[in-house]
Amino acid sequence: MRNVILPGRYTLLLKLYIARVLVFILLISGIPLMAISSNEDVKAVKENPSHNDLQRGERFFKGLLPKDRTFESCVSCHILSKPDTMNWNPSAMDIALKYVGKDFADFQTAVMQPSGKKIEASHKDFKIEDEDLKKVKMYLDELASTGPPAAGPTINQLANFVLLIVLMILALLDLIFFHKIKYRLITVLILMGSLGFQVKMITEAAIGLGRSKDYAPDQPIKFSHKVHAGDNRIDCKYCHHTAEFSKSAGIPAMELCMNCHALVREGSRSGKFEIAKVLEANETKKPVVWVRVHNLPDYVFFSHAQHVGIAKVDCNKCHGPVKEMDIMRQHSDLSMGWCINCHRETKVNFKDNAYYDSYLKLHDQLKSGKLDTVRAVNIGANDCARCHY
Amino acid sequence: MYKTDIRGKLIDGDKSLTQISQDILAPIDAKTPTWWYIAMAVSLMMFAWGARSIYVTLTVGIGSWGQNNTVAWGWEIINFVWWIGIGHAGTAFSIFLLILRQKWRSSINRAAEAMTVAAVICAALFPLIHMGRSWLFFWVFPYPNTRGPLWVNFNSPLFWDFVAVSTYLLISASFWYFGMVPDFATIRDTTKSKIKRAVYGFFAFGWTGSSKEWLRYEGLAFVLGGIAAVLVVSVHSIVSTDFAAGIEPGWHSTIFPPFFVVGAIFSGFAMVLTLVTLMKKLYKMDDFITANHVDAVCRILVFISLIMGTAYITEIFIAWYSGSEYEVFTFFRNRITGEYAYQFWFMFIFNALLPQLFWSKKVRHNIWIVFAISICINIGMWLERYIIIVTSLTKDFLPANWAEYHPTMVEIGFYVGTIGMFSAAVLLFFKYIPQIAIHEVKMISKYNTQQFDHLKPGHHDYE
Amino acid sequence: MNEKYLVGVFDDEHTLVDAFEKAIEKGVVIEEVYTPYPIHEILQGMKTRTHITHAAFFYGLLGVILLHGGMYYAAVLSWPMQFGGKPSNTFPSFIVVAIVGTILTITLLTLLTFSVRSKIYPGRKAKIIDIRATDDKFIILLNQDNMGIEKDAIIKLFRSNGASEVYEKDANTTDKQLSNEL
Amino acid sequence: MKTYWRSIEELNNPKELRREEVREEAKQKSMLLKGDQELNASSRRDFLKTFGFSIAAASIIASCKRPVDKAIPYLMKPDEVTPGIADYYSTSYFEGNEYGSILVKVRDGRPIKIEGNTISSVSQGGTSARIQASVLNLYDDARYTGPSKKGNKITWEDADKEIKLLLDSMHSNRDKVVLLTSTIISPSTHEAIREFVEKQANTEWIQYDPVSASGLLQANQVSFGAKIIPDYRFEKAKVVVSFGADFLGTWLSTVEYTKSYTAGRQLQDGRKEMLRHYQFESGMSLSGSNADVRFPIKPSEEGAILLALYNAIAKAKGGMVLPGVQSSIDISDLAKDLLENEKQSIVISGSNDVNIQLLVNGINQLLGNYGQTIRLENPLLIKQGIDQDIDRLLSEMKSGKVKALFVWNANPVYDHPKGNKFGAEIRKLGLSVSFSEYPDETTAACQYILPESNYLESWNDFEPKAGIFSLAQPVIAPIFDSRQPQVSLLKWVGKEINYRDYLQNYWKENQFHQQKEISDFKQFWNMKLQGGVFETQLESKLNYSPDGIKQAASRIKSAGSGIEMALYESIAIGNGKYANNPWLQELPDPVAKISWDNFAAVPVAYAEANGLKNEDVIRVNGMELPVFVQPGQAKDTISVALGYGREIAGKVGDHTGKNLYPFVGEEDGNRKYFISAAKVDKVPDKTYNLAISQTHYSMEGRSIVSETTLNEYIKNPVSGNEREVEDLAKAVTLYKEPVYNGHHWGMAIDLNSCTGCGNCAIACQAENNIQVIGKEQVRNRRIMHWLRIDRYYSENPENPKVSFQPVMCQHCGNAPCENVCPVEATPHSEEGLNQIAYNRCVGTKYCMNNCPYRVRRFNWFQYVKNEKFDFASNSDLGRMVLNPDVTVRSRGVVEKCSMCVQRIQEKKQLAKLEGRPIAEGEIKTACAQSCPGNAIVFGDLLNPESRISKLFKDKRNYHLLEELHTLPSVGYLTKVRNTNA
Repeated sequence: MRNVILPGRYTLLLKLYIARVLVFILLISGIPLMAISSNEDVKAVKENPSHNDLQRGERFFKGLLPKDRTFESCVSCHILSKPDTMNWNPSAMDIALKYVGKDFADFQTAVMQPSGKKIEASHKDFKIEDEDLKKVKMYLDELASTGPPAAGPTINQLANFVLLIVLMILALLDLIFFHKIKYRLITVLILMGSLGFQVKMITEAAIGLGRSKDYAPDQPIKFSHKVHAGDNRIDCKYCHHTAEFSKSAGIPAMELCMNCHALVREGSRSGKFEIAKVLEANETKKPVVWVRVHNLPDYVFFSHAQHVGIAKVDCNKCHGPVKEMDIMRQHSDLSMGWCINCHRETKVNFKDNAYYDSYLKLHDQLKSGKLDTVRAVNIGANDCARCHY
Repeated sequence: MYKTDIRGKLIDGDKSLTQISQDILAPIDAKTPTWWYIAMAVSLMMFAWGARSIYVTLTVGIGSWGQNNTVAWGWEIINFVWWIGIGHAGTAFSIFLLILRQKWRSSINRAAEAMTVAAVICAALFPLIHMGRSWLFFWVFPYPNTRGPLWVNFNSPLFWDFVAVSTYLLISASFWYFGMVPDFATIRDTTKSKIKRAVYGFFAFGWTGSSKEWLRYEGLAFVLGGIAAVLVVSVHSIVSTDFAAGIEPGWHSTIFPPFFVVGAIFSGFAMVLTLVTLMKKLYKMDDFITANHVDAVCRILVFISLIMGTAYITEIFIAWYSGSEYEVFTFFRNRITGEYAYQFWFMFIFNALLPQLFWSKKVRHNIWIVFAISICINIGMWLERYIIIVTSLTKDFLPANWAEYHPTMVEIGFYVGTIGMFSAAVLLFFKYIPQIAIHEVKMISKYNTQQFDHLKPGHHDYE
Repeated sequence: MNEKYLVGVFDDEHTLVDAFEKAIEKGVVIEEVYTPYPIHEILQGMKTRTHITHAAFFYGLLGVILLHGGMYYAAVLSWPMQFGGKPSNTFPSFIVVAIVGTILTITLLTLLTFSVRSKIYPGRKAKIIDIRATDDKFIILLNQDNMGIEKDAIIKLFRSNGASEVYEKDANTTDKQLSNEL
Repeated sequence: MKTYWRSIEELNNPKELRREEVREEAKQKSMLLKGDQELNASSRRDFLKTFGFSIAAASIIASCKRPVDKAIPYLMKPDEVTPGIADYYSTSYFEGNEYGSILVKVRDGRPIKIEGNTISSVSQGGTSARIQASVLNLYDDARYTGPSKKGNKITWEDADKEIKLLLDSMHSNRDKVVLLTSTIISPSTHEAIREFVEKQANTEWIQYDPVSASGLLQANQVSFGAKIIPDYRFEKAKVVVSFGADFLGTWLSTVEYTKSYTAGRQLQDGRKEMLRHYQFESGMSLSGSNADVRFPIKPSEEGAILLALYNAIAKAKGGMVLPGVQSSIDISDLAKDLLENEKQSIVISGSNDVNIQLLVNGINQLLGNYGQTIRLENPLLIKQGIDQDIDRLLSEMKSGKVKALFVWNANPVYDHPKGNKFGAEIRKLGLSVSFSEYPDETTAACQYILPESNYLESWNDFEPKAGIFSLAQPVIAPIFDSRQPQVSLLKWVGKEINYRDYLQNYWKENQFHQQKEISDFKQFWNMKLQGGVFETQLESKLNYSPDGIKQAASRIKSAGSGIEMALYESIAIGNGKYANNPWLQELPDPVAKISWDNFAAVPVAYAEANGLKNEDVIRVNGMELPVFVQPGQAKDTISVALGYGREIAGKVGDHTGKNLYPFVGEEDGNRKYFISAAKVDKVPDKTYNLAISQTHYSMEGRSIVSETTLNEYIKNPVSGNEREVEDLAKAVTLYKEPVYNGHHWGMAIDLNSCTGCGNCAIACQAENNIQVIGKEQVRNRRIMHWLRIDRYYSENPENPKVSFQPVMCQHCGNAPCENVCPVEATPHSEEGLNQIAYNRCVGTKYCMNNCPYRVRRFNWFQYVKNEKFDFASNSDLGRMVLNPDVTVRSRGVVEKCSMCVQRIQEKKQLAKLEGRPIAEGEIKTACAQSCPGNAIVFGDLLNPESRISKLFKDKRNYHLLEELHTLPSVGYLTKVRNTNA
């Protein structure tokens, strides 16, 4: 993956620029370039085991071997592809990555003499020869360096778009030259319909640009907000404890996790595997690198303190039903209009906060009844420089 | 009714209707002359330089131009206003002369309108590219969006400009196009080439020349003519507010809207003259574009030139009379005298004095002098915009900010590119589109034959 | 539909107008007249009238109301902002945009109206009666099913008034296919 | 459930992607952070941990979507760090002979901004441009990443071992070892060096200042028996006479002097008196441009004038008149003025000539200034180098006497007049060690480079004035593999100690006992560390003795003939140590308004006579220099700045300007900063581009900087400001004036207090992520500084009056710029701010044209992450200095002063959280906070009690271009000159 480059703004800008140019092109010429995929193979770093070994390992993993197997196949729990829903078992890739640097004995112990209720229960019937397990390890090591198999091809917007263009051209040709279709209304309808559909696609793509509502990336640890905030009723601000007084709500430090996980070492569903990552991070002093779910552009300054600490906005209002989310996802679209319209409606706690004492004119208007309530917009919440500076 | 005995013949050569069609369509059917290819190649080369300049601008940034913190506008706005001014001629020609029932316009208005469309497209490129982030140009348009919605600033002259220029482009293009529809039908019906018949047939939109069509066509012309007349005045008035609504000394002036409109028509007519003399000479359209036509345009130019001179003097007078030290400085120490005196006086001579030569009939009838003066006026009008933009911006209120402005090769290339684009468009027009409105000429040809068919060609005396 | 037409071809405007006026006088029902340029006598003589100018006026009215309403909504109701110490309802500024915008509305809608009413639009195939009508001939077209008076009288009338040709034509025959030179 | 992916890579290969990203990040970090020991230590400002919740936007090509952002939490969150909230730590700055007690703003572990420490009696909350810009030095790409030997990497252990071995052998051979440093004012470092010098046989410690106060120190040795620099108290003076000393710009403790000078001159709150300032100088210095009476003189005339002044005063006082050369200037008025203000005057000289300084001492003694305006209790210590020492070192090296040289914070190869010889001699040495943080001309000659930590990474203490101490603490763990030199020195003589402990022990034994209030050392230490300073009152036992003055007078030479070239330190670059700091390089010289170069300032008359104009080239004694025609340049003089022409400084500083150090002369063993009888000729047909950011000198008779004299002002407070009154009376408007509900932010600038030093411009640059654009673009008049200082000349071009005026966005109530933006990118806020939403701007630039103040700036290019603009923001390290609270602007958008709206928002939020109104003075813009002249006041105009409201009611208050009725929120207070008239 040569393409991974340094973090920073320039690439972002470049990409936004490219994206905008694309939308611009889309808008004026109707030529879609929605998704161009490139799938580069990652060169395996270590020496290659023989193809045969790998194949055998893969077959074992996928349950094709041994033929007289009485137990579940590995892949039935440790799935290879990206799941659509929370799969509590560590994925094949997860395991591969964990054991890629470790020797076979560790792996064997983990598979054959596992510790932890859940894994013990599911692995108890395992009967695998050492030789075969070695092949499985080889396969997994290979997997770690090549990545999971590519997902099947997706019909993307591009195809639809091109199809519509072809349709439109045909309709136009017919309308002007061939007149094969008897009723002109049909061709006109086809034209209008295709055009309308394309406009809709472009508009949606344009609006969706930079938006990521329902974005729910895979996290390095299968951390479930449902388990923590929902089932165990941990207060949001226990972990995100700076929300009330800092701009950032804060992602809890790994040591905070240890407050509970020093004792809780095994999950009812995930077993030990996921929690072990927390422990490992603490031991190795390598913090977990989470994928950010809620991203605002660099030119937007949002302060949790203002909203949570001062305005006392409920977390759910923006983040949605976090207590029901196994996989954290972006609930609101975080568009500017979404902010602005909330500011237009939200009432300000004007009387109780002595800060607002200096707003003499508004107090007068309140007294004289000119204004029934002071809303955020009245005190300039929709000024540009509230968020953009 | 047009009095041929007083005003001279509208077209020469006592042509039959078929002859008119044939003569006007000759360039379309005839073999393309070599000079055309040479001219086209030169134009395309210029255009390529312009395209490269635009590429550089878009990839490197506006920094590739010569502007700075003090002089934030330069050649791009000068050229924009210049092109828009030229783009005024077509509509002004068609509309004003239509309203004034000047039948002689028929020979020229097609060319003028074509020039308008090309010039406005050239003009529109400048404000588009000069934006720091051109790719976001659509933000200028008030469309519902997910930002609140966030609309646009209706107070901004640039928004007015955006509306005015895009409207003007749309209207002048459609005005021009619908004027050509009957002529395309004529080509369709007279050509021998199958391809041409199919292509021009498509562009003729199924025109047959039936009375129903002509009836509505006349109605449409009436409506479009009526409102486009307003547009001619409004567009350059709005362009002038780009300056008049600013507070810069030398900009903030109520004289600007009429001054700009007149100036635009002036430069436009000069460009028409340039073009028409070329048409006359290159395509031997002397029968349609007679000395009379040139004569008439020259007379109009004399008149407008007087207005221009008056406007210049008025501006200077008002600057003195206002007592504003900034205005006085700009006009007296930065235009009449000072660093930009050369440009100012060249502008004054080219625009206010040189056209006065047209008082002389000899000059009016010498096509080469007419051509030269028309070019001078084009240069003079460019200098006028230069004077307005550069002198005001370089030395405004706080002397600490005074800065110089010099264009870079990128800007020059961009300008040359638009000239190339314009001339390429004009060449295409010469080659593929009837240069003169055939049906209109046919209509006026009757004034030559109907009442005065006893006159033999060549026997007729002018005036 | 296979209609038969009678076509009168004239060489110039005067003869056409003469014949046209005389034919109308005699009660001839004229289907259509094709000319290379508009001739006012004919346009008046044919009974069709157009209201395209009235339509344009209403389009203008619509434009003014929509534009002012839109701008008022955007600048005052939807999101009032302060610019340069001016009130958010800057009516004079709205006028500028409204004028130009109205002109645009009128133009586009009038063009559309013209296009729809005259059936002049891209891709339309011309129904050509006589191909010379767009060049130098003036054509009067009569529908033989409904001509008002006898065919022979009409032919005579045309001939006597300077028609260079009179012929019959089937509606489904293609252009330039002269039929029955009379 | 629907899952979304953001990139093809993530879809296909999320784990690998993540691993790649993590790997990439780790690589980045390890590049920044060599040595894992720092990771394990739980020191609170640990880099990796404080790197903490920063967003590493690991971005992926080939996707329309935005890149996947990463969030890395703290492993163990330090208690005092809250992501998103800045911490301030007090520390001290002392480099290049400039001292400041400072607070460092640390945001998420990165020091990003420097503020003055208000409790220091020396810098009093003020900073200078160089102090402001010093934070960028921390993130200099040129810094050494670790120790090296002859260009090859070496570990600290090996280096220590090898050097120790060599030192031991030298010790036994009693070979001479020299430690060459710049002036060191750290008491604990003195102690460390003392230990080193004691234990290592035959070791000499030489302090060396490239621009020295050697003459002054020696003169005071004669007059007072101690090599001291007295403590000047300008606020107590009524008359200040300076002979070539640019005490507001570069001479000694400038921030302190600016503070006290402006305190003595400000006329707010009805004050009716101000000090009068006379300046004798050749070039137009910052002090000279602020002077009420300025005498352009040749540098060689100084002695004669001083002698005449001495004699005039002595005569009036009935003292002895000294024989000597005659003065060309009549100083009787000045003498009279001084005599009228006995004990309330200060006479200073910037000369390095002992005789001249002795005369100055004599005059001050005659006037009774000692003990009054010039105090000896807490003498200034920031320059201690004696020029003879370094010259002796050179000759000793030549003779082979010196066997080893340790260079610390000194760069004699560049800034010694015989630098090349120095370099050659160093190369011959058996052992040469440089402790330099950055590569320079001297490190190139040294064998070992053992980089010291940046001052923001180090423990230290300072004693800028005797008895006035301050502490320095690291605000970030060392970014590179660096070590404080004190630790090295101690280590080599067998003392392994962490410098923090050493420092603490030292303070426990010394400073702790100098106070009685706190009995617990821990408490004392924490308090002083938090506050940053520890100040004690000393008593002076020094007495003036008139020894040598007679001899001095006889040694004064008469003025030389021919053209003299004066050499000076420029405001921005100083002695050249900071040549690689792009902020400083781009800061226009306050007077000449030239950045990125030094130049030959020639007098107007000379230029006319010789057909010279700006950017021509002249040859002065063989060196080609670009010409700048400087009004006020004394006849027959040329001034050129030192500190330029670095050969090895880094990508920014290399080869900017010319190195003038080789021209520095010598007289009586001391450096002489001018050359007599310079041979000047014009280089025909050659020009040199100068980045001049203001080309027009005159106000053209417009009322831009309102001015009056003190006498006029006392008679009529409105004087000089009549235009404002008239305009206000005439003002008519269509619209009602804007109404504000909660706040109306405003700013008042007292032109009487503004010295034009340029600190505000750099403070603004640091706070608001303003980009450096380079010489060519500055020359194209595209400088990005949101706050510029306009400089105008009036009256006689040979000796003009100078007016400075800081201009930033005026935040007009009727802002012309707002109207013309088509896309609503710049509307007016409810709090009176003229806003600009960068992300909405499409870049039509109309607002720039329509701003009569021309304060809007355009991003003509992409200035960040662009190879073509390789200054501060092209590397990851350089971008660390960016303020995360301010957007980095992209190409094609307009930007301008926001009145530090991020600070306003921060404090408003704090007030709301605490449920209280905003306190007066709580919000300070970057420019106002660090202004050494207290010239800028920011506040809420709706609060009638606020300082700003009072200043807006001051009769001197006016608005720039009032007649345009733009209703600015920025007010200016008339400049008052205290001329004799």
